[in-house]
Amino acid sequence: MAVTSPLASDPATLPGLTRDQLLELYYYMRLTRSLEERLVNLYRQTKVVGGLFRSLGQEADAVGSAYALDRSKGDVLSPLIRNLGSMLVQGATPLEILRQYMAKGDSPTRGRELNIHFGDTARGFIGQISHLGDMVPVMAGVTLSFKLRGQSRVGLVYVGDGATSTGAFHEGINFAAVQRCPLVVIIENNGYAYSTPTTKQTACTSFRDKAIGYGIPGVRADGNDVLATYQVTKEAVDRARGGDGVTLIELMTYRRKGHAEHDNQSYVPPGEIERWARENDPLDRYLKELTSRHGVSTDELQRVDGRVTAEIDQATDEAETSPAPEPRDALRGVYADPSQTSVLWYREGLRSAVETHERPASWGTHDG
Amino acid sequence: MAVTSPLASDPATLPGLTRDQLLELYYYMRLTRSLEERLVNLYRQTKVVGGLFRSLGQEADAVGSAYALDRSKGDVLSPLIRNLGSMLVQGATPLEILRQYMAKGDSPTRGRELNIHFGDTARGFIGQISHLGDMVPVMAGVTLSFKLRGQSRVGLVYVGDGATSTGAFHEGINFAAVQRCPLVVIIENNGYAYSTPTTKQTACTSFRDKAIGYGIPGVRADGNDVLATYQVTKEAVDRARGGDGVTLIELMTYRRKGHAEHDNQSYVPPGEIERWARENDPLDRYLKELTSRHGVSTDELQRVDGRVTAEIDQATDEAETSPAPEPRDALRGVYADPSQTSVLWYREGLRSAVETHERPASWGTHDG
Amino acid sequence: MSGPRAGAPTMAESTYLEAIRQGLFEEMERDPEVFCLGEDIGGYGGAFKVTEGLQARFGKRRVIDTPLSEAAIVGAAAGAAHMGMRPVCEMQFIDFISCAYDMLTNYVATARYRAFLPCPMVVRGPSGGYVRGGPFHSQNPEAAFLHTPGLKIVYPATASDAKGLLKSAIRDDDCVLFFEHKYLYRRIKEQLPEGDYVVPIGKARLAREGRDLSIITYAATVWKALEAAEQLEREDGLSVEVLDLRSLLPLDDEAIADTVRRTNRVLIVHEDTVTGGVAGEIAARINDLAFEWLDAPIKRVAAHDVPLPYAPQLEDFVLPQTGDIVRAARWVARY
Amino acid sequence: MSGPRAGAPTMAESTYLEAIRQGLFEEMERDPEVFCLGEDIGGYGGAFKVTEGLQARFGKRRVIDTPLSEAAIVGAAAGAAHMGMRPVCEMQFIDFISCAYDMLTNYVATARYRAFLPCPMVVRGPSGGYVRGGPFHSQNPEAAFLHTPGLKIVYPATASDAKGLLKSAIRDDDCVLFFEHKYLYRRIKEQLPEGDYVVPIGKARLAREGRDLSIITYAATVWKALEAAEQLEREDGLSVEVLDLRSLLPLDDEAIADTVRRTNRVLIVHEDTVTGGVAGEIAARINDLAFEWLDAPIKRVAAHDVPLPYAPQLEDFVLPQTGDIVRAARWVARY
Ligand SMILES: Cc1ncc(C[n+]2csc(CCOP(=O)(O)OP(=O)(O)O)c2C)c(N)n1
Ligand SMILES: Cc1ncc(C[n+]2csc(CCOP(=O)(O)OP(=O)(O)O)c2C)c(N)n1
Ligand SMILES: [Mg+2]
Ligand SMILES: [Mg+2]
Repeated sequence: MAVTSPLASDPATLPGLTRDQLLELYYYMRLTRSLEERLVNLYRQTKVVGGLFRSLGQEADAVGSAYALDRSKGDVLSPLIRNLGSMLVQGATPLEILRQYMAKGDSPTRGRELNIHFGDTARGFIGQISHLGDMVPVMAGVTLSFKLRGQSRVGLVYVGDGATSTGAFHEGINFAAVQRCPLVVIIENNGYAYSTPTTKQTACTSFRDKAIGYGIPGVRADGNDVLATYQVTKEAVDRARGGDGVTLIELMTYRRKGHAEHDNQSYVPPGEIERWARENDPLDRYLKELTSRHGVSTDELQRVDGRVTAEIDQATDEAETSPAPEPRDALRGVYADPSQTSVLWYREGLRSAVETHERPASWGTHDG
Repeated sequence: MAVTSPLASDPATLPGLTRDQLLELYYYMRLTRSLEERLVNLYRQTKVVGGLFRSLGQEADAVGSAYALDRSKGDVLSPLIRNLGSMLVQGATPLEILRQYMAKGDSPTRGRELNIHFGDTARGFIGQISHLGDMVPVMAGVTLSFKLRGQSRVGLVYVGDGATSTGAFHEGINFAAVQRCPLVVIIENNGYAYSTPTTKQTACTSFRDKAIGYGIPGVRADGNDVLATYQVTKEAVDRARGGDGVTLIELMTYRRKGHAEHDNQSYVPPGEIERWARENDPLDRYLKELTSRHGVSTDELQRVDGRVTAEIDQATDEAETSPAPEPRDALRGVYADPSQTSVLWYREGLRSAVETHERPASWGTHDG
Repeated sequence: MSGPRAGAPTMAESTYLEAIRQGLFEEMERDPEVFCLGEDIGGYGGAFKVTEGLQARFGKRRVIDTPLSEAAIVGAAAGAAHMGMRPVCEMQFIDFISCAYDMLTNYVATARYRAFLPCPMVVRGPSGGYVRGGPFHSQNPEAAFLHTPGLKIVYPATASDAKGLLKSAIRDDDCVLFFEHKYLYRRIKEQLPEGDYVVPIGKARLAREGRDLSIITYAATVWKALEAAEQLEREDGLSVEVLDLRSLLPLDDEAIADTVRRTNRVLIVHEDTVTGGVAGEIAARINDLAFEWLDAPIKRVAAHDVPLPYAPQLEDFVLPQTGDIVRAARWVARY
Repeated sequence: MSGPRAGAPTMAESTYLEAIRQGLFEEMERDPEVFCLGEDIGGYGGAFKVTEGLQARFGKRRVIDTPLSEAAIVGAAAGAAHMGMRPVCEMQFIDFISCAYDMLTNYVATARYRAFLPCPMVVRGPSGGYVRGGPFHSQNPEAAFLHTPGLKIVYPATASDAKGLLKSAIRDDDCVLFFEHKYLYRRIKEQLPEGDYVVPIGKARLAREGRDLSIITYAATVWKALEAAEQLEREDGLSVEVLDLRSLLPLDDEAIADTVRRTNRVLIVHEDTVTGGVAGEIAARINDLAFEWLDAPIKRVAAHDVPLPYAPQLEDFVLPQTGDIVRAARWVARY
């Protein structure tokens, strides 16, 4: 798959990002990559329960797009498994991520959900479920509430190229478009849905082309260019906040790792991964950009790297010592009321069960 | 809603329809309208069980599109409630329709389904269900089988403007587009989904615009011009048969009656219905066309009308004498095997049930 | 069904349908976070006119006509609910709730448990048969949601319960599926309790007291059971108790156990098909709670295991009728 | 779960997963109308490699990689089935069958009845827990389809049954939901019967004979039940019968009645949540078929009524374990 970058970032038109912000973008991208590398080690040590999902090579699209939201205004996003970077930008911490993956009792979901399936409405990200597409109607509703209440908040929902084939994606984006919800829909086109190439997912040449059928603007950008991604998302966010409704953004990127850690990518044409790694790594590209065009020194960058490593080391140590979940916690909080699901009879021991089976005098005297 | 007819029929380019065929088109349109008028009478006489759905003003889009299929080649269509005309073209008879609506025991579904919810794969139409959108994936599969078996058959599926908002429509048309199934998808844009105007159904200006997002050709035609409808559908059918996959056609028409007979259309702007009736009745338009441009005489037309009335009268007499369904037939044919669902115990009388409850000697001797 | 009370409505009486509408009006008046969304519910007032007048009163912002998209309606309601609003979704016919099955069972039902996301919302719609609606406008899908922890299910049989349970459902902090029986919409009427009348979710209602036999049921068949009970008293001198469950998730175990322990014989009646219907769960619970009190097998009266056909002769044959309840009750009583 | 037989596979033994793959190969060899469709089933061979080698052998025409669209997969299968083909759909995880719930219950299940349209098709996929899959990769959705006349449901526990039932499902003239327990995929192995081995749908299997108590179950918990039975024999001298249902729709009433009439005490075990699970239907049928033979209440061992959590400590607590079956069986035996 070739990379097109119709919207290469142009420093001239860069919507006023300060030098600190440029460095912050680098920090989040680096943090994403290093945190995932740490997770790989933990996975190999079998300390990760369940599967591990990587966003290697997609850090720019996750970080750049989320960075365009304004947390101070209460903007909300809904991530996918490859949006670790987006969640970090919204304030998720490495400690939370590590505890999640390690199924700890003090993880954000208390061990109930996997990997980065968790959320925090206060910080502005919503916990996804596995069923792809479902978050689009949900985010249509989140942003519908912004509109109904007259709040100037914006929502951002990510879908993969594969998830665009779901009915939920279609119903959700159409609903949001008709209601002019302040929603940005980002299609992360990373070339594959598990083993399925985009050519088997859709007959259209660009996912951006789906926008017109919903009567909304559609744009395409180079998802491996963090500034271009930021720029195009920021424009869509501003449009949404301004009351002009939904924008569809297709971000071109590439999934360099398998669907999950176990996937050997046998289905990928030889050389494709290597080419993307060599020619189009979002961190390499951004480093060049920072040093060559924004006069950032290697010193500064190393300081960021150091900070990232320190944070991850500390988080790892802390996560390792986190307790396992308390089994009985599994019965709490299915409902607000009752807040507790009762334990099944054979776990309670037998007395109570027996008692409920002692019938009083009236044996068989059903007629009186 | 204004009528645009980007593709007005041009006798010069008319894909070789004989004079007989031109008259046959008129016959089917007239039969559709008169048969529905007959159903209205029966409905008022409470001889119709359940609701009555009209296609008044949409006869051209139903008849013209179905006429573009080739039954001799085994083409198949899937109608909606306003496609009575399409079914008649495929060989459904007035007698079948009347028996269906009157819930007769010898109706095509033996009284199991309503109105025109029935099919016959031999004649090439598939019985729809009420859940809108579902027929699109189904017809994707019907036409997938044509492709897998190397048959040169074509499928045609109708959806309303409202049904385009369903996930099933999206998944089905996308699946068919990717698989290049020989399928024609017709969106009948009649301005309303029940009481909902198209502006509340989608933010896009034309449903034809949805085609590009699926990577298929999309065309729009005047659905009240039977020849234009025939022409545009025929082109799509030929394309499908030629192996070029799916085409999306938007037919512009107007639902002059309520969603069903009970609907008073309070939501329709004053004058709208009357304007369509006055200026854009498909039968009036076709009559003009036939007489002015194809030299058809009023005599000939009256002969057709006479034939239609006679057929409907005869069918009505026959349907009236049809028997009611046999209650126990309700338990037949849920499965091929078992072909019979057993009647519940309290209907069989009590003996059998009692017998199964007489326990032999071994009272309570479960330990030996 | 002749079960429902006959006679023309007096000024003060409300139908089951009016009771639901009143409930919607009162809750929207009470709480500005409550809003309605669905197909044709606004200007048109819904296929059955349940929401008639709502948009005129509360405006287009709070009574939203949506595209034809059940999954989006339910999903959007969930998103708004996360943000603190209280959406009420209408399915034009409850049969179409199947299109939102994934959204309800996977997203909505688990939101609080897996992500601590509150999801206070109601999904309501016309349900049930006896109306010649055919296989897709007559369904009783309650059993399909019974094994989904995180959902609540109510299915009222009377106008007061319809109003009181709807108000509880809207105030509940979790998702409540509110089934309305369309056969009852305009056929039953009663004087509604004064004031802010609320019926707690999870509590059954003793519709008729008796000593010889208990009929456990809900929704439209409550009326058939009452009719059967009268006939059994008249013709057999049997004293039949009728328990109207009202709530199916959670079930009122106490009320179920009590009635069985009182009469020692039980018949479970519902309109849904017998296999896999709610009656199975109730039978299992009676075994748990009152096995020793049973003097006869628990028997079920329900629809035959077929899609519901359209012709009156077929529909009437497939669905449980009063005569069936009478025959089955006699068998259980004589056992 | 240590229930499944231990020991390294001999040359002649096949795992549960290999048995399914063999079934697919043999049926596709036998009948050119059989084809497979699903997500990533072609070149990749499916998330669990069940279809590995299938596309290489039968080509892209008969092993189709589809878009990420469960409703379209099932709907398209139905359309092809109407035309006389025999599609086998894979749900990458059975949890995603919920996205095709409407298509299966409304379109597919009713096709023959309402329109005389044959719909011979199979929907198969990895199901069940004990694998740390979390709430959306561990589900047992069988109960959600139990009240849908027109569908058949099978859920094998052994490799031979997996192969034999899959072959029957593919040859069946109606739609069969074929649940595969992913915990068993590679953990159990056995020598498969020679030749064209077919297991009839609707017939249960007596997995172990006994006199004192019957455990009725299916899928992975069959192995837990067998393990419990051995322990109960060892420690309590109890003779426990284990009935593996194999088919859930239709249920084998005869086998259920027989075992209850033999032992007079019954424990129903399944992995799905207890409320609304299949056990309720079975309990109701036992009441119908063998009430007089019951010397103890029918009891259920199943998952707690919560979404299935991910952490091992939580999942193990929520799901039924061998120890639970042992405790419950002792209670029923001593009752
Ligand atoms: C409705 C549904 N069907 C199937 C799956 C199984 N599944 C999980 S991820 C995946 C591929 C997703 O591809 P894409 O949407 O492109 O996201 P990416 O992994 O490339 O970021 C599939 C098929 C699912 N999660 N949800
Ligand atoms: C999935 C689904 N939701 C809701 C309905 C109820 N319903 C029946 S017809 C209709 C309007 C259909 O409008 P359109 O698709 O434009 O077809 P038209 O009636 O205009 O021909 C609705 C909402 C349905 N049949 N299916
Ligand atoms: Mg992808
Ligand atoms: Mg329409």
